[in-house]
Amino acid sequence: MKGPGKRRRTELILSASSVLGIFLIWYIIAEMGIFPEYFIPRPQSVWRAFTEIATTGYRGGTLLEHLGDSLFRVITGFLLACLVAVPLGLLMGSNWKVKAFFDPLIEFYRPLPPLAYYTILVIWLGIGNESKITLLFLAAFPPLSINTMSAVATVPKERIQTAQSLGAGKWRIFTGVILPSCLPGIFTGMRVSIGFTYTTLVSSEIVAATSGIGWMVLDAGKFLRGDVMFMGILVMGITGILLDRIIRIAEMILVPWKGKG
Amino acid sequence: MKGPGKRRRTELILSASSVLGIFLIWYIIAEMGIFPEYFIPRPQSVWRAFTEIATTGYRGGTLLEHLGDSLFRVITGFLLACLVAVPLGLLMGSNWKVKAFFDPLIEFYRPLPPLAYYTILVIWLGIGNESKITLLFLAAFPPLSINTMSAVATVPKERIQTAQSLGAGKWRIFTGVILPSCLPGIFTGMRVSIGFTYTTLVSSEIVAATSGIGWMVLDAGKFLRGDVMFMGILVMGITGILLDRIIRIAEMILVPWKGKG
Amino acid sequence: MSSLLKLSGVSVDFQTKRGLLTAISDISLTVEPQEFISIVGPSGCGKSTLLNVIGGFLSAGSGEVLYKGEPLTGPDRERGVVFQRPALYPWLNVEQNVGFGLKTRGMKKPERKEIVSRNLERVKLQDFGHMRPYELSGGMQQRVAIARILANDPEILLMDEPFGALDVLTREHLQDELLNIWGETHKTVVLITHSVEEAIYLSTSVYVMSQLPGRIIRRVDTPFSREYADRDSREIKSLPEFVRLREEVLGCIWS
Amino acid sequence: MSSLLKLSGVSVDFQTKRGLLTAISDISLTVEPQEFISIVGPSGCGKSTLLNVIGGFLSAGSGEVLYKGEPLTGPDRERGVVFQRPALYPWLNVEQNVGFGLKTRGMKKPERKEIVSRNLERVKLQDFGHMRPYELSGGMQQRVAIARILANDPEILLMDEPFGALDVLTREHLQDELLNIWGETHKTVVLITHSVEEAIYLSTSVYVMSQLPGRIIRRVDTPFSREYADRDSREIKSLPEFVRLREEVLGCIWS
Amino acid sequence: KGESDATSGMPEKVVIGYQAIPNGQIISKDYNWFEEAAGVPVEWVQINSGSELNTGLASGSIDIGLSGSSGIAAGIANRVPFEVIWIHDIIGDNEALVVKNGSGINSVKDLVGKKIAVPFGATTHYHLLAALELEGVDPESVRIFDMQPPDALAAWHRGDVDGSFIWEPTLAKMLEADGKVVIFSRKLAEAGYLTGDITVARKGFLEKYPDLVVKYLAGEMKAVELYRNDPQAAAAAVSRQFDIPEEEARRQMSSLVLLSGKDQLGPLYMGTPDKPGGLAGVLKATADFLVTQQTIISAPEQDVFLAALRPDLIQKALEE
Ligand SMILES: Nc1ncnc2c1ncn2[C@@H]1O[C@H](COP(=O)(O)OP(=O)(O)OP(=O)(O)O)[C@@H](O)[C@H]1O
Ligand SMILES: Nc1ncnc2c1ncn2[C@@H]1O[C@H](COP(=O)(O)OP(=O)(O)OP(=O)(O)O)[C@@H](O)[C@H]1O
Ligand SMILES: [Mg+2]
Ligand SMILES: [Mg+2]
Repeated sequence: MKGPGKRRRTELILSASSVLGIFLIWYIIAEMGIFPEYFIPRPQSVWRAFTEIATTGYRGGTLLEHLGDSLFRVITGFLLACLVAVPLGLLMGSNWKVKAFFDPLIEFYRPLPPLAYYTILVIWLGIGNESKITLLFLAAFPPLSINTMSAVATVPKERIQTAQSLGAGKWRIFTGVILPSCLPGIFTGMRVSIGFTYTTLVSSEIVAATSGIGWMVLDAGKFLRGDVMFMGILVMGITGILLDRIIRIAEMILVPWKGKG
Repeated sequence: MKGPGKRRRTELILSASSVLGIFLIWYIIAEMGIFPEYFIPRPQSVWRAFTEIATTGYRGGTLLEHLGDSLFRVITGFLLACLVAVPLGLLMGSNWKVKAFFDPLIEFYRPLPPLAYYTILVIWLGIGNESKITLLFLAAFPPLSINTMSAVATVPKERIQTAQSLGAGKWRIFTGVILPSCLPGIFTGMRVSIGFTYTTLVSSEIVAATSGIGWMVLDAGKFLRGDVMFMGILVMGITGILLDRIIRIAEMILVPWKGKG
Repeated sequence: MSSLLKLSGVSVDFQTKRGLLTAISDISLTVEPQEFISIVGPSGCGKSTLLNVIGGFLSAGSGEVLYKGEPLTGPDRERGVVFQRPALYPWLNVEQNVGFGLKTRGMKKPERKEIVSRNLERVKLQDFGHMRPYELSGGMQQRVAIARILANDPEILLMDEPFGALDVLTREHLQDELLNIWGETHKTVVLITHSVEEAIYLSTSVYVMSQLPGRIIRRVDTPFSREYADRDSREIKSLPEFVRLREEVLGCIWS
Repeated sequence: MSSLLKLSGVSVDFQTKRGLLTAISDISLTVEPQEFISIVGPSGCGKSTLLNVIGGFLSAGSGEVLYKGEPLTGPDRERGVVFQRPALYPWLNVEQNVGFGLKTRGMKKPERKEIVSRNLERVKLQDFGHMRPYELSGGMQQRVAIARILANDPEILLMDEPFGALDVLTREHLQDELLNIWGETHKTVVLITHSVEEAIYLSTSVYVMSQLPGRIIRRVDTPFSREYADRDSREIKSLPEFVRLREEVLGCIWS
Repeated sequence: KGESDATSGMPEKVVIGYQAIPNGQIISKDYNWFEEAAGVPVEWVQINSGSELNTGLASGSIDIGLSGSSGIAAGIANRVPFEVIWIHDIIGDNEALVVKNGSGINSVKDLVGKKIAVPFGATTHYHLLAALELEGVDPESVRIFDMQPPDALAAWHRGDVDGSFIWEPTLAKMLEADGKVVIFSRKLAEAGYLTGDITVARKGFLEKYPDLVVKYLAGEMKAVELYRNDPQAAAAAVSRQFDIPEEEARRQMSSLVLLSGKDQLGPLYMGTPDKPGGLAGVLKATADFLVTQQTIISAPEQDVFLAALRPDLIQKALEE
């Protein structure tokens, strides 16, 4: 086996080569000019759009402001969903009555497209951040609750039985045994969920937004500003990776026993 | 403990009561008339829309035809994603080199909203079912690959070591040990994924569709046909539940050891 | 005073693909307070199943289980269990695992620490308090599970082959520790073991179970733990009476 | 002919929160073909770690491991392992678990069936072939793991307390089965056990390990398995020479 | 939301919905005319379609907003609580049916069997169907696809569609890419199928704060004046708002027809309260048409449309 340093280097090389590969393909296609620039803009144009929007802004907000607005919506929706979906998932997993009650509701709304029911949210909550965050909350919810529920089903029953015979009550078993046992599954759910939430961002910024990175991409599409669109997409991809990385790091710190327990 | 029959009955009662509760709330809100009928139509109107569209159709197709078109897209996209994402997830989970190469790509596109990159798909694949199914494939992919990858990380290492000392080669360990060990995680991923795919259906039917249940909902939305929208949403929700149920049943049959291994 | 634990006609069936499998059948036994009973029997005869019934984890298919005269409804802290496979919590280190029950009861940290370290010393793991369960050897994990239940100080100790993965030396040490605790705190113990010698040395009566479906085929009362509590174990094990009882139990198993 | 297995100066360290923990230190030993060696030592002294090194699952931090004169690179089917915790596959029933290795080699069904049922009989589980691992008792699972490795017919058997969860009767039966197989097929065996009696009865030499960090502190050669292979086990165990060797090993452990 | 603060008789803020269309509203927005006149905070939100506007109005979260005439007709038919206060622009040459040069289409009649992309529900959708009706072509015989402009353009480049009834800037891009115009919207407007962008105010808002609406209209009128007298400055304003080059803004604006307040009171459009103009009829016709398309359930009588028009507000704004 090689040392960890060497492995780290190989990893970086491989990751970089896959990213560079895609970049190269993009560059070649753009340079060949098969498609008009507003569909496949050249990397240089995208870079120019980036520096321009980062400094002078796009329609009333700099890139950082747009990104900030969007991240605020995504993170708020996601965290609220974690606060509700994880406990509910644990409860549904450990109590079949709770499950019988909530399962049909979650299962019903889960496959519904945000675009289809967004109108109803807007009617109730208006066009402000409330309806946007609610939409993101609803998007973040199901992967969390399903992964959590499935995780509960795989808790070895001896762990719970041991706790019972040590005198732990329901609450203590819930927080002290079931919750930590499910952490690996919960983190998987969080990773799936944050990505999903982010993809819903554009839908949430379709209606009556004048800021946000998703809105910027959509709006640029209307004006056939391919460079801005690509730039926005790149920024979304990169920030998405960062959010995911944060969750992975949290998992490594909080669940060191993953795969060992 | 109660008998399984009694439990089954209580479950049904609870599920029914939650569904009926929501229905009742809907009914009351609709009857109170706080919101105009095109936003919150009354159950009767929705039922009328249902019978009408089921028989005479909506703009050139009956309900069943629309639903059939959509299900074909969703299921094809989902199955293709399973075929690719599950093996790739297993590979990425068991080989860090494969992971280093593919991870950045998946992580990058994962948070991207379909609406943002759909135009690019249309340029490459045209306006037919190809681009729609590709979009659904891309939506179905990440929950599958992430859940599968996480599942690999939790395979007890003794299982793999035992297989090695029994003379199993890489391939046999892959298919005979890692794959079955990951089945519970894969099924969780499938459940999350099918829901996600379904929510993307509407986005995929935004472009150049003149059939499909998602298109129907969107189109009805444009013209304030709240009754048709609600009906479409209900149909999507119910078919979504059915698809999910199929996966759950498959899981029960294929992974009887869940939570026992 | 009524019996602490009373099983009458208890049977347990498991549903398998090829129909019902009767694991234990018509088991009746009574455990009085401060008794130390051992259960021996062939592999797969239903010992763990029986322990699960007594622990309250499994409800008997037929028959009755009374604890202090009341029907048993579920597990509680009066009956502490050591399972055949130590179920430690990987997110807690060894000390926290041992202190789990105490913390549940809201015991303050200094007191808890005291009890935890006393029990870790008992199982000779005082130097490993900060390690995680998955960093321990099989035998060490088993010892943590024993320390955990001892720290919790239940009325009955239910132990499923607690010393199975231990070397002779550690095993003898823990046997003597268990005897001391039993003698000092007047606990009741139900021990499943494969070592007939251990059973006779430790308990007040030994129950021998039959092949599947498990029934109790013999009960042998043994005096050593009561009478010779403070003598040297090797000496006791070579007493003629000890050898005779061992042969009796073994004979019963072999027959 | 070179040694089958040769360890020289092998050490293994584990990274823990509070620094390195040396599990085994400077272990050198040689195993010749058809030897049957046993390793005994206190709980947590590094026996399983040593077995993992021999199995190829863990690379030695320092020192050299040669198998048939070549440096060991990883696990393979020549060295079959029974782990301390039976790692059975829950998606396979007992028969399929036992047949796993054979199927891997592409053996046809009738032949495989034959070998599987012979080995299930060996561990007395012929009636449980259709059950799933999670429907078995702890001892039964251990026996399935033994049958699985026997069915696979490796050159060296590496066994980590394989009989730990078994009752006396089953244990003696399996000991004799193992001796028979060893005698007939000229295999090499490395056995970790807590029973000194078992070690002396079965092996050609017994290695005694020290407390953590584990070193080999004594090697005792024992003649019984070679010389008395077809005699009655109880008789052998009461031979004065047997008792003397047992006391020697025990003395070494106790010191 | 925009509701009152009873003591001062002024709302906390006014929410105005605008669309990404270069017109007077954008100029007025750029110059902050309404903000200055109103004296309350103004929030501008971008909306993308008539249905979005209708939703925003119904939920009370938009006070004033604009949409294409199809969306307005559907809104009135569905009794969304709003009233028409201003005609933003009449669609002239900024929307057109374009087809590929090689497609063999030279007139609307040639569309039979061809593939045409159009955003459903938009004014161009209405115009496409109207054009077919005018020429007596069965809409069933044309393959019509629902596509937003960028996707329509993508399909155009691939050759997946033969033509599209579309607006700027996509229209220009299609023309550049080997396209030609078959018919401009202006032609259809002349034939009686008028389309335009129409501003409406939420009923609740209008009843409470008619003065604010009048002030808003004053800004719109100023914008039309600027557009007529100083196109350079108007284009600069639009270019600032949309981050597009000034020439591009000018080009797009040149094809619009902006109406002054006086024009709107004429017989072709709103008319006056005593002498109603043609707009109510146009909206009624649009709604009737949508009914035939199965997109709305029914269209009310003409007086309902008439009742939804408020030329009196324009008169008031003109007086001030
Ligand atoms: N993954 C690990 N990380 C850190 N320490 C470990 C790890 N695995 C084992 N150890 C330590 O190495 C030492 C030896 O462990 P090992 O499992 O080899 O003991 P053993 O001799 O097999 O004991 P037993 O008879 O109880 O099974 C122990 O002190 C244990 O704590
Ligand atoms: N969940 C289950 N489903 C089906 N059968 C089971 C299940 N659990 C146990 N059994 C069966 O019940 C019988 C008794 O099992 P049990 O675990 O009580 O044995 P045991 O006496 O503890 O054996 P050991 O000494 O090997 O631990 C076994 O034959 C086993 O196959
Ligand atoms: Mg057992
Ligand atoms: Mg070990």
